[in-house]
Amino acid sequence: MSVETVESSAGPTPRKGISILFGLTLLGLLLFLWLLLGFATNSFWTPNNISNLLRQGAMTAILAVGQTFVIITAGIDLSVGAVVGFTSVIVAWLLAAGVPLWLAVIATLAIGVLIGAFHAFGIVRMGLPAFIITLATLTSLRGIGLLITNGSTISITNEAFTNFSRANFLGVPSLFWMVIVVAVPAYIFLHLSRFGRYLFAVGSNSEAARLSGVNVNRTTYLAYILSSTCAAFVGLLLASRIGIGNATQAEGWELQAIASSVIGGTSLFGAVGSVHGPLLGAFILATINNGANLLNVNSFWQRIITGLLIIVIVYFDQLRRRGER
Amino acid sequence: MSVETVESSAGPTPRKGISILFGLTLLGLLLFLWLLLGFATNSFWTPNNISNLLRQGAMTAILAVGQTFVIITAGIDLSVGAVVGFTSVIVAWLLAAGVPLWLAVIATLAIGVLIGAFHAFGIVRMGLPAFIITLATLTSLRGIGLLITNGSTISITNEAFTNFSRANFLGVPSLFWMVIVVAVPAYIFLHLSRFGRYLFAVGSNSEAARLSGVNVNRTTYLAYILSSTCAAFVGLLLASRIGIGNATQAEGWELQAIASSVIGGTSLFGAVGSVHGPLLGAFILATINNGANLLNVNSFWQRIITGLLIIVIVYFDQLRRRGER
Amino acid sequence: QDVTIPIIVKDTTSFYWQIVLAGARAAGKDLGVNVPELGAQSESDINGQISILENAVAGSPAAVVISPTEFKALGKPIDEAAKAVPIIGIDSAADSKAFTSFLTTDNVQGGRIAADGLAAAIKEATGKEEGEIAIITSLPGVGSLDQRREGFLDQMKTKYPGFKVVADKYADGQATTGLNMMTDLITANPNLVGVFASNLIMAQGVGQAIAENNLGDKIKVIGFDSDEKTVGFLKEGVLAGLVVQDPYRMGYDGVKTALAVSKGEKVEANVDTGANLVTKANMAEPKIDALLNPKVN
Amino acid sequence: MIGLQEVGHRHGLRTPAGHPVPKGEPILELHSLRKNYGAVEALKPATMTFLSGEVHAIVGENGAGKSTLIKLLTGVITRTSGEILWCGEPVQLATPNEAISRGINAVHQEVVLCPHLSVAANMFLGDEMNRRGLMRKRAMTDAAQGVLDDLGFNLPAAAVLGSLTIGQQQLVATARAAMRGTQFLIFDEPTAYLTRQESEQLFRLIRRLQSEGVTIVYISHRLEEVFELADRVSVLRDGTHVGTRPIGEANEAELIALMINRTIEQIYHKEHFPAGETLIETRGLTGPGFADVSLTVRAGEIVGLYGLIGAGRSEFALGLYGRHRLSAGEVFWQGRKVEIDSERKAMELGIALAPESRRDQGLCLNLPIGLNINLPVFRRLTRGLTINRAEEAANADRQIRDLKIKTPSRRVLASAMSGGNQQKIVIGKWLSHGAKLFIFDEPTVGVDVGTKAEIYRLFARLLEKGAGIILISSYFPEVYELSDRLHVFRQGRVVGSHGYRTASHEEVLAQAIGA
Ligand SMILES: Nc1ncnc2c1ncn2[C@@H]1O[C@H](COP(=O)(O)OP(=O)(O)OP(=O)(O)O)[C@@H](O)[C@H]1O
Ligand SMILES: Nc1ncnc2c1ncn2[C@@H]1O[C@H](COP(=O)(O)OP(=O)(O)OP(=O)(O)O)[C@@H](O)[C@H]1O
Ligand SMILES: [Mg+2]
Ligand SMILES: [Mg+2]
Repeated sequence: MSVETVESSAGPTPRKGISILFGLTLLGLLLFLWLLLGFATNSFWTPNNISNLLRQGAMTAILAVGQTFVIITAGIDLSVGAVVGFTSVIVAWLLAAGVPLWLAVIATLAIGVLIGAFHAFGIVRMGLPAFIITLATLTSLRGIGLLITNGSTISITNEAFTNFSRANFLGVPSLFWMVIVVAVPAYIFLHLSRFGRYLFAVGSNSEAARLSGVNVNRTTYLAYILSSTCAAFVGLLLASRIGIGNATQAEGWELQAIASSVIGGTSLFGAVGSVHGPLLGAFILATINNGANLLNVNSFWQRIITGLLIIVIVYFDQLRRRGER
Repeated sequence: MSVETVESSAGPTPRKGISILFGLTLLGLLLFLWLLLGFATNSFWTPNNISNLLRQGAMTAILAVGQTFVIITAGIDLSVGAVVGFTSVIVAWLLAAGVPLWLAVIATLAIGVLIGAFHAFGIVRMGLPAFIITLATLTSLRGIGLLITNGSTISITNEAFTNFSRANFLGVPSLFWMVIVVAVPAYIFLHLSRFGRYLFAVGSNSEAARLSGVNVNRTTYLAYILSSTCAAFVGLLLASRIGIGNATQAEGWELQAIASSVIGGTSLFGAVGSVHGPLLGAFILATINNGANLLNVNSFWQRIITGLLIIVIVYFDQLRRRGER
Repeated sequence: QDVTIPIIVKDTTSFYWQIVLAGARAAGKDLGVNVPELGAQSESDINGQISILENAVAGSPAAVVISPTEFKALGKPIDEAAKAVPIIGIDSAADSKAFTSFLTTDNVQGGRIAADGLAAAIKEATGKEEGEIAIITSLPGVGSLDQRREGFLDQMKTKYPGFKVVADKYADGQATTGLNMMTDLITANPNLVGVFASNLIMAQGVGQAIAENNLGDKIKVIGFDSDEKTVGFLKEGVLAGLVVQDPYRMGYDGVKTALAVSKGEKVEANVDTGANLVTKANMAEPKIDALLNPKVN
Repeated sequence: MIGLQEVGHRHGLRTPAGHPVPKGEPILELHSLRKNYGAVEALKPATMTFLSGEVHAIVGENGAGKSTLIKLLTGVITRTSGEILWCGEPVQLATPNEAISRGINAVHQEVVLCPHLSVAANMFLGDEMNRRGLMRKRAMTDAAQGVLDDLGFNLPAAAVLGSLTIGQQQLVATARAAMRGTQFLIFDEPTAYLTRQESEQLFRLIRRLQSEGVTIVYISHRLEEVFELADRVSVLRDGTHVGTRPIGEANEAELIALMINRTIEQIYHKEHFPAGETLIETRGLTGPGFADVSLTVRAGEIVGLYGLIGAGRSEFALGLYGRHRLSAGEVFWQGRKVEIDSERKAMELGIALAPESRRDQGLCLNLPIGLNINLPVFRRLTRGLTINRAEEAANADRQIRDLKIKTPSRRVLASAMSGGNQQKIVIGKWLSHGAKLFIFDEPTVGVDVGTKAEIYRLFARLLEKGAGIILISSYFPEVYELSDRLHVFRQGRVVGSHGYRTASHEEVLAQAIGA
């Protein structure tokens, strides 16, 4: 009901003058930012920087896609940052123990699956709020990761693994390819398969979904497992990128992921969301940071500007949606 | 509708054997923890330690009460931690500039009011999700605070101010008195005045509230202003306790506050909550930390245990509520 | 083990402080003292450290070893605590006269050493003491990091006027953020010749960016503190140098001193445990090697 | 054009024609079925038999246990004890899936669909058409549209469900149940939000399904519908089955007596009062969903608004009440021109609105009944800083008593109430507020005969005290019998105005449809 409320609290209608801006989709806003930065700096449109940008947004983008599945069911997954840090430790540990790379990767992803299943178990069987169970694993996982590394880091010596994140394929950074590897199946899953539809149904009215014969519990499991597995996957990428396993990494990334998702139009009340939205959201955030760095904006101003831009972007996006209806 | 869903996913019924535990209210659980710690350590029940405990839970408790107002309206305030850090800077800055203490305190609280009003403005007028607008101020406020201090800290030389947090009154730490100073009016407001009822009504069904003549916008303003003002108040207490103004303080306290509130039985879907719940929640968290320190639990284990205990406590509380119905 | 001497560090989740704790643990074992290892979970969590100190004192230990996370903020709490037990300070100072003894590294001095190291490395590569340099600080609002930055910038300004600081950045404590900042710095400042990454995590992230772009020859990076990864970078020439303190000794001697104090023995009031610049050239020296490979377990 | 049959068969949803048991034989038997909610006995041991191919009506007071019975049969809730026989076999019916797989489907009293999904998505939810793992969205939309058209429901299959009115949503739920077809189809007050016109369509659908061999259970508070449709009728009272009659042997008075255990002489209680001062007058009022509405309400009279779904009556009421911004026109309150720009303003003038959707607009479902009732009057109940708790309790209890809301306490959550009792809470809320002009939008939806009569008497009491009433209803007999003046809406405009019983049924209906 809250969703309808927000919609119906109509607010002021856009004035004519700046209506072009309102018409911009998120993609438009992103391109607009890029154009702007192209004018403001010489280095923005260099192939090197575009590569950097694509790399910088990649991990948040993948997390945001996973998070979106959960948010669509009207849930939340606060643990993703901790899962990233934790799985970076796991893979580093396995590699250090001499486990072959392929097995280490599979085992790490399997841990992601288990964590997600545990979240869903807490929600479905124990009746805990999603916020609480994922906050609890956030706390505990960081603790376990720190125990494993004894508060330190585990270096990764496997060259094949650490080179991966640096590699390019067809001129595009491999990290960005990983976004595509995640996004395409995610798109098919969410928008084209019936399981995706069930996520929306559960988020919209789980009782109605249940009465229609949708297995609400299974859908919940699916959503949380997908989110944690995406996080575990990002853990692998992070480990590859920074070459260490460290349990305190990726702190606060859960908020980044949620913010990307919400900027991309996902509603925290559930049943509204897409796969491309969070991707755009993540790259908008990455662009803001990249641009601020290129412009050598004082890092304190950078924070201020990021906050303001989030407001502006979401506001324009809201206006556009409202206009469309 | 989400609330009904949560309720109807009945889950397993408690078995007889451990049913005494299930009967415990949160207060019971807290006392139970205290008893346990009394047995496990010699130092827990010393006056000194109890003072410490009361001091340590105080700030989270006040934040949690403020946060609860917002959550009851089905909103969320992610900015509280940042507001604490920011206002600690403001008061330090004002004091350093020679502003008299009483004026600095009032001005700082006024800033809290303004921040809350800005949040409500974003939600009510601009139609932004609460998550986004408060996340944006979180980011920006830290930036502004860092700008003011130039990334460093401002020392507070006013002895009266810094001694306050260490003082006792009637043998009870002044910080804990501040909890009472906040909690009593908060209780009257939320549970005995009509505005409290309006908060619940807005959180339950804002359209129904509106049609019943409740000024939904004003109620939203009220909730967010109260939350930010509580946070500004905590900012004052923190500045007094640590004797400096520093914008990066209180990081992650928003999650602590929300967790306390949820542990205390507040529903993130709105319309369910109390003043005593979050207080108990905050002191349960403080007890866990205090106890772990006294027992000399490794700080990594401490995290793991905190996570598990949150699950256990909320689970028992859920079972009890379910049993009552 | 009746004697209890808790040690309180700034951040238990960092390798540096784990080495301090390892030293303290070893001292505990050698001297037969019970050493609870305490600390906040972030260097910026001042309130958390105050609470931990309060709790530690409530347990009536023989003495407390603490590394105050913020100079001013820990002053009063330490005064308060010193009424009940002797307090030994390690690593950093606090605004209190109640310390019985101090074993510290001068972080400002550490920053100066980093500046000297950076200037030397750049001179070796380019032959000149000039060019564009940058500093990346892991987190704002952390006392020791502020002091390193201050020492570094001051030394650069007074001793090496040829260098121009083109970027003075603060990250959020994440290696990835340091990495991203560094790649963007490289893009935005093609003439960059040197960077000071003032703690372990930033050295890891910045080093990674240098390694990814194979710029070890062109951009000289000085890090602070060491672990396996950064030592590896040093060997590969990705990092030009590391400023290394002696955390193990701080921990060990801290507990040792505290025990002595609790027995009423007289101890030295101030001990400087020192900071050393480690480069590829001197890293094999036994003294340095011991610093780089502390016996953590 | 794809129709109901085709979609059903092709999709494998509808079981092929033919009865699992011969027509007229028991298909579903309940033995001592019982359901307790904590201490509340919603259904006491009930023993009933449904015969294959019949239309079986169930009637009873609010809270008699009708919806509970339906929920038990469709796996929404599980029984406390008792036995259910399906085609002679004992069955659990513990989950919705089990019920669906046996061909048991229901249109629930409260629309239970997903507001964010499209109409087509809702109709196929849980049974999507797939090809190689992917959904056939187009095919589903076309099929859903085909079904809707076949049933004569003028609804777009691609529209988002939440953008439809509740009545339209109810039709979607009906179409969905019919399409999934079945052995056994249950309608829980399906006409509550439908106009007479739509109801006719529904009846045709029911007869059609019956002729195809589907067994139908039909729950309604409108007895004339029961007599029109049913083969047999069962009565529930206080959770107990008190009798079943073949329709030929039943009469209205007897059914009412069975239901409420007393007799009422006359349901439509119409007293005429001399019209007093003009309370409100609108001139050319225009806003979202309505245009150029001019009407007058005087003290002591009921002004009825009739129209089809989406005719704009509710929108007009909301516009008048300050919920929506008006784009043109004037409002005069007691002869004075006023701007009603907020709900609060409307309330202060003395206008009360009991909105049409109790779930979306009327109630805070997860809050106690007492709070809901008192919500408009907390200002009045405040003494100094705090609420006078004694008065708060007294006011809630008074409404609960006066309206005979069936609850153990004012502290029970509104969501635990039966549909009719929820409606009474909405009304109680505005009675305690008191006002000069009451706008009742569909006030008797889901309300049993006994209470209906009471509500009508209550109207009379309000009128007697000098109030005026705007009565919006899609239940034709009600507006027709009670209105001193009757305005017919079509497409947001007033297309006809009549005095008390001055026009014939046919005339009014023709205006509403636009024939
Ligand atoms: N979830 C619940 N918790 C507690 N009591 C409930 C719950 N659901 C229904 N009841 C109670 O069970 C009784 C029967 O309710 P039910 O909904 O079956 O009535 P009904 O005959 O459908 O009435 P109506 O005509 O008003 O819809 C009522 O007293 C109701 O308050
Ligand atoms: N928020 C809105 N925005 C745009 N159109 C709307 C909105 N709400 C309703 N409508 C449309 O306005 C028209 C009038 O709807 P309204 O609910 O007033 O009809 P009604 O006569 O009360 O019918 P019902 O019997 O369904 O209550 C409908 O076509 C509806 O779809
Ligand atoms: Mg019912
Ligand atoms: Mg209507």
